[in-house]
Amino acid sequence: MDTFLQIVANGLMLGGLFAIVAVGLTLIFGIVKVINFAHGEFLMVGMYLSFLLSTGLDVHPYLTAAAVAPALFVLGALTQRLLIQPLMSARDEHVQIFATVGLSTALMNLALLIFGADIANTPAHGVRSQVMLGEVRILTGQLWVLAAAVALVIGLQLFMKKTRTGRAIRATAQNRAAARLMGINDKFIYILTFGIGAACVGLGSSLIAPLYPTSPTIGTYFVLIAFVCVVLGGLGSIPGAFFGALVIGLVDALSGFYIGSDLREAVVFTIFLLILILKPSGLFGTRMNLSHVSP
Amino acid sequence: MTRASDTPMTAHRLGLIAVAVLLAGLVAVPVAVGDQFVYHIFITICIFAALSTAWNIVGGYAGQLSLGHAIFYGIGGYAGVILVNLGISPWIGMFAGAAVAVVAAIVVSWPCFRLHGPFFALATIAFLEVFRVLALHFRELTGGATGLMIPLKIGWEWMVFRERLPALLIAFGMLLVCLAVAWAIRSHRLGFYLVATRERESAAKAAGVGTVKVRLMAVAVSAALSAMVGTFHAMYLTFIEPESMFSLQFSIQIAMFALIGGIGTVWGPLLGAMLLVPITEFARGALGSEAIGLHGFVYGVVLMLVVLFLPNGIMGLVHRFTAAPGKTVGEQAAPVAAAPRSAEPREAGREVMRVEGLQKHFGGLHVTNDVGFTLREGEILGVIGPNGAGKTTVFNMLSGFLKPDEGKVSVLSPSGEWQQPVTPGDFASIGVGRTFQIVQPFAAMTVEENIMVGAFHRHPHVGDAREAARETAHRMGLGPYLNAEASSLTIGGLKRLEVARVMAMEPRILLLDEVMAGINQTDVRRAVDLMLSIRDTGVSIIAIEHVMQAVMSLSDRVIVINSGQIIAQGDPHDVVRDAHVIEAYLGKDFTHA
Amino acid sequence: MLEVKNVDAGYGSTVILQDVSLHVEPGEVVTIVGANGAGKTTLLRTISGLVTPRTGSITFEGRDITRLAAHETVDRGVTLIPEGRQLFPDMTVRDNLLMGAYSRHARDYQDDTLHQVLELFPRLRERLDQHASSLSGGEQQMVAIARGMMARPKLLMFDEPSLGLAPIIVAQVFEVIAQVAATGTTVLIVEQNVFHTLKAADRGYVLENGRMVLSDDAEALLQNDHVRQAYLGI
Amino acid sequence: MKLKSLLTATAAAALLAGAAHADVKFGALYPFSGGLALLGEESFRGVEIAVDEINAAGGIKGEQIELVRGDAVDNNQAIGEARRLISREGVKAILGTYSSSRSIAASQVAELSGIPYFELGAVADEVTGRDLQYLFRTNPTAETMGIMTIDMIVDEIAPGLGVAPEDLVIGVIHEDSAYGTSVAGHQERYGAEKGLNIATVQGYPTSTVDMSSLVLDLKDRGVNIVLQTSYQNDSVLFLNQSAEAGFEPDAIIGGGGGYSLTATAEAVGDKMDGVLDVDFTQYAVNTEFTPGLEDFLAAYQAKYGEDPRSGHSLNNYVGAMAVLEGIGAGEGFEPDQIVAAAKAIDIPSGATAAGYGVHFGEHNQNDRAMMMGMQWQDGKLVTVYPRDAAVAEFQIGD
Repeated sequence: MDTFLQIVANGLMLGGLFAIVAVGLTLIFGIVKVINFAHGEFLMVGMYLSFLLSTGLDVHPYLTAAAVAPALFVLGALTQRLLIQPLMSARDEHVQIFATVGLSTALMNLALLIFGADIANTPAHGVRSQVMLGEVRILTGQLWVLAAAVALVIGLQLFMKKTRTGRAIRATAQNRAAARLMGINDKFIYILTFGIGAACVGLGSSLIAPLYPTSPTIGTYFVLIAFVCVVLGGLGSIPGAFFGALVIGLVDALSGFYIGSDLREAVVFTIFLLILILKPSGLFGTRMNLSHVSP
Repeated sequence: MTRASDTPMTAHRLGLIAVAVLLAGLVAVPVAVGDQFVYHIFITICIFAALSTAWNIVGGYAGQLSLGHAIFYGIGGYAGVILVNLGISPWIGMFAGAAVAVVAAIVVSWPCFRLHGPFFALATIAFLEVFRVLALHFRELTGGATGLMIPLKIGWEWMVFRERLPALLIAFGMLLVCLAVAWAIRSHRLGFYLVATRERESAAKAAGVGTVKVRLMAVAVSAALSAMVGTFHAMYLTFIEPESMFSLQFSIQIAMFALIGGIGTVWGPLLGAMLLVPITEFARGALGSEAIGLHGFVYGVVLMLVVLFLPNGIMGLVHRFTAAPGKTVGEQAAPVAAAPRSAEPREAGREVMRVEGLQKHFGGLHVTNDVGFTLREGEILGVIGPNGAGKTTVFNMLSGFLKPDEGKVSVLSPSGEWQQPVTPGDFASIGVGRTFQIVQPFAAMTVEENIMVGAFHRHPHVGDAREAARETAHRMGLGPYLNAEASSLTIGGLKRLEVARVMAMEPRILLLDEVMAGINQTDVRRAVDLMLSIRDTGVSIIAIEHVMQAVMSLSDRVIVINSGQIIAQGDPHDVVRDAHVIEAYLGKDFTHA
Repeated sequence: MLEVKNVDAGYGSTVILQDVSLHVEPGEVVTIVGANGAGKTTLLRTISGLVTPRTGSITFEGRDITRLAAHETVDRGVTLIPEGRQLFPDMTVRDNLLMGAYSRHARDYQDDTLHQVLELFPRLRERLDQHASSLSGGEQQMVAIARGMMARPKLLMFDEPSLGLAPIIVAQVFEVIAQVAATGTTVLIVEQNVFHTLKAADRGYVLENGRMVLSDDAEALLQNDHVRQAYLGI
Repeated sequence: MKLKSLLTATAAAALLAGAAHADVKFGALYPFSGGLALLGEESFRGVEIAVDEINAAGGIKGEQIELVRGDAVDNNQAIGEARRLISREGVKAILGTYSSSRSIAASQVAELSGIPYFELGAVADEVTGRDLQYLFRTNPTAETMGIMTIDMIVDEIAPGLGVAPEDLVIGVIHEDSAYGTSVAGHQERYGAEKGLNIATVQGYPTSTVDMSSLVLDLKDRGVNIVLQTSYQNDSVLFLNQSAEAGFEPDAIIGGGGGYSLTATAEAVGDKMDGVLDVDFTQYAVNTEFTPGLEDFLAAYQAKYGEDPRSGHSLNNYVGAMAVLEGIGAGEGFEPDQIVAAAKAIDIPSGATAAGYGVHFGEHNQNDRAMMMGMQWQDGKLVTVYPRDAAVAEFQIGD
């Protein structure tokens, strides 16, 4: 029983980790309607920035979020402005996918060029210490990630519901043409959304950096899992992505223990496929933004 | 006219000569240079071009962006190697691999057809990951991570050679096969159906295309070809492992060659591979040893630039330079005047369609309430009613696009039995053709090709279908625009194209949804004549119309629908005098006007 | 106030409007009638900046707005209430209305305008916290009009406001339009329901096949033989 | 026709340009780009130092050696580069390859072309298991590694803990590529032969971001000896997550990869202390057993201005030295002469900088190749096994 509880706890913590990556992705995927294959590389870039800042200035990696999140915002906004936007009107939506694949390849290899294939270690500054909940052990760093993910989800929800800009983002996602008629500059909204999505993962990367060694390929694993969480939670739904991530974290941890660690990926992707095929609006799906799925 | 058709012909012939020269070069250059490394590069070009061409059948023609095509390549590779180790020649193994790949392709694709664009791409990636993990897990069969090797048995029988020429010839042969299949599909009915399905699935269904069936055929063919190339490549590599056989990177690369060459074109993937493989090889040689990652960085940047500045690929560029100067399609000629209406009063024909008690709800909305009527042979039935009254919903139920909650639609088959078709395909094959209120041209096809999609319904051969399409086009006044892209027509032209496509199906019952809307008065009169002449050939017509003038002069009978219910039906002149109709349709104040 | 001169416009290589000109004076109610597909909607989309004309010019209050993007046109005081309502389905009625006041010049008066608009549409007050998608067709059209008014437009354009509505609701919609006009807002309506809209308008244009074929006082158009035959079926 | 002759001319020019200076050419086929580039490059440095040393001493058979690099970034590329080296560059033999799958693919090409191929670093059994005529391997294999791990448990760890070897509960975990899978396979097989209790064998993807379930599984099974064959990221994850789950096995034995790298030790801090490792010979070793090691280190320092990043360079250096000197002692540079010369190589154990001797036995595998057992002590990886190469005592138990 203790082991089971520990696995559940591990799964939830892992879910928090996935969530903080997936939340930004669901914004970009759900609102700009672009599959951002470079999202994992955004995480990687953020982690390297955190690493450089926290070792260079000798500060706690969490503090670097103050610089990393804005930096990633700029990266995301530039991606939308220079790479995605020129392709928005392209007849073939495939080209956007290839554009982000190109960006992903370029960023990953740029990191390889600058940092080499070796891992970079962001000093842990105490986030690897443990908290005991009864018999269950949890890392403080992981708790912070989960807490940050919850805060991020709540914060984004409030932003989307209560602010003028947030409403404009939702309006643009729900009906782009009508949004333009309201005086909303849709191009600006897309740039902003892409930026916010990237900034979310920037925040995440500062929290993840002290927990995991950084390498140029760290993003590749996260990005596919994050897509799973996003689809599971219902495209574009921020709380959906969060709960989707928790579910996937649990599935990952449980299948790793009960089925075998070599098959856990297969389990996760099989669940993903079942959701895609049987309920493409996601487990927690809203009705919005399913323009890519025909009835 | 002659010049306009001359130029593309010459360009076409020049293009074919260019392709032939390029293909010959694939064999001639390595033979002339005689260098093993050059052989290797050209074999690699052939393999990638073949895989990319096969991918293009699904990714290009059918428009389903598969990023998991390595599944089929990997299956072919594994089948070949496993069988070779059992002493079976890869020449047999490749067909075994192809068979397994076809099964896998159908299993993978069937559930994914509801998914489009990015979702389909994600699903194929997920399938690929599952395959890779399973290949790692089932070691007894696949050798797990350590992979499988083939014994170095030399000879044609084993596809392993000491000299390079035979391997090149096999790779080249496979490329030719892939190109031939791709070309054959594109220029036959299946290709038209695939492109039509990609462009407008609903219009394709209405034209009697079994959209799921044609897509499955495309996937199956593509998978079989990929698997066969995979078998050969495994023999060429002599060693396979899950990491390289079921690789996402590899899948993306295959798709990318097609993208850069020109997605959906026959020759694009070949051009993409011929350009990119050598560049990649030399770039790797030049940059790879300079600094770790430099080569990959440049590769990624180049990919982004190509996508940004060459979104239609090399073929797009080629077309821009070879295409005949763009014709702007201005005013289209009106349909040729139909034969004068026969003065003889026609006898009311037998019933051909019975509609009984149709009910349809959308959520809480009762959009169709107990709609029932009959249609006779050679009759024109006008359907009027305010916007949003539910006319189009009724049409959708009469053509299989919506399933009624209650009630039934029966159609008299040509052999004289009453049948109840269910799917759009059923309706099409029993002879019910329909147009769409919002025109649904296959934008990437020419006018002629658009009409051919309909004509294939009766004429499976390209030549016959083309003949029938031309004839229909001339009848509809679209003759001069046969080679124009459908997207260049005006609204009026598109409306006519919509009708022409249905007419080419030679339906017995024609459902026309506001075909008069947006065409000018003279044309309305001609269109009325045209419809009457169609009717006089024994075709029954149900027409939703707003142009009252047309409705009055056209219809033998009129049905008025309001709020999902039939509120009046009968002789057109009686119906417009009906008080309910005036109130509902024209507005209460109308009477005082 | 609004001056459209010799405009050609379309989508991709498709030409829809050819050499279209019209003008609207302050305080007028002007209508453009024509069959489905004649190019009426494209004309409104062109004026509002969703479609950029190929040739010709559009000026509003003497300033050129030909190439302005849609959101800039809204800032100048031109608002379009699109065909088929185009509400934001998963947002509440309140949020839909607030989106209407997104443009810079309307933002600061948001609360006042909301108050005024709710005076005009008392039914919406009860519905403020419901999702727009849960309303009936007529109520949705009211929300769409109210949302348009939230932008404090000088020129309010309606695209097929009666589309898909029961006759009794249609009558209500036209009453509302009359009220809007009474507040001094200039109105441009595009309609298929020729009779109703000509009744409500001061002047009218007839658009056929992408070209303006007639222009006259609304009364005169109602009596015009061509109009009566083509659009009223008499 | 024009195009063809132009291409022919270009190719011929390239051929000439390449052939201009060198006296005798050897190919060096390693992954220089892509994910394996770090240790591919490190391996290549060993060969470079060996060639420098031989050239400085007058070359072989009076001729200077020129190394031609080939980039084996993936399997298809490995084949292409092998072909280029053979046909375009006219190399007499190929040295390589670090990665087993690249080695397997490329050596098939060499075999079919009849060019000798010397593997200096790839560990998979299949490299020599195919019985190729022209392929030789100087380095120890996955099997050596597996056997050595088990021997170390039986000879040193069990006695050190004061328990019988069969009472230990052993968990074998490995990354799921060819490297981890084959080492783990040998550990399982040989462990069973020795009567050890192997509780579980589990693979996981290298790129994984979470190993907590695996750790819990090991803990649940009461495992007290963990054998992990891994790269860097997963070594760090396992060590961290074990400590955090309160899983404290009596011994962790790493299989090369991440466990031999200083960066790993830095990443996990003092959790690394006492961790064992079986790998190629590293640098903290009894130099009486590895003559020439100091010279190699000095040469490395001089050429690259840093310390070697792993033992790969050393092992490639030793292999290249043995092979090139062996060829120098032979009849000439024709393939069959090189093969004959290679078969004649006979260097006893304890006579090279890596400690092991060179003698090609069955399947042309160096039957004197061996690995070393090492332990992280005070932040340094020191050799502890076998005893005659050791520079420090085993620290086991309390």
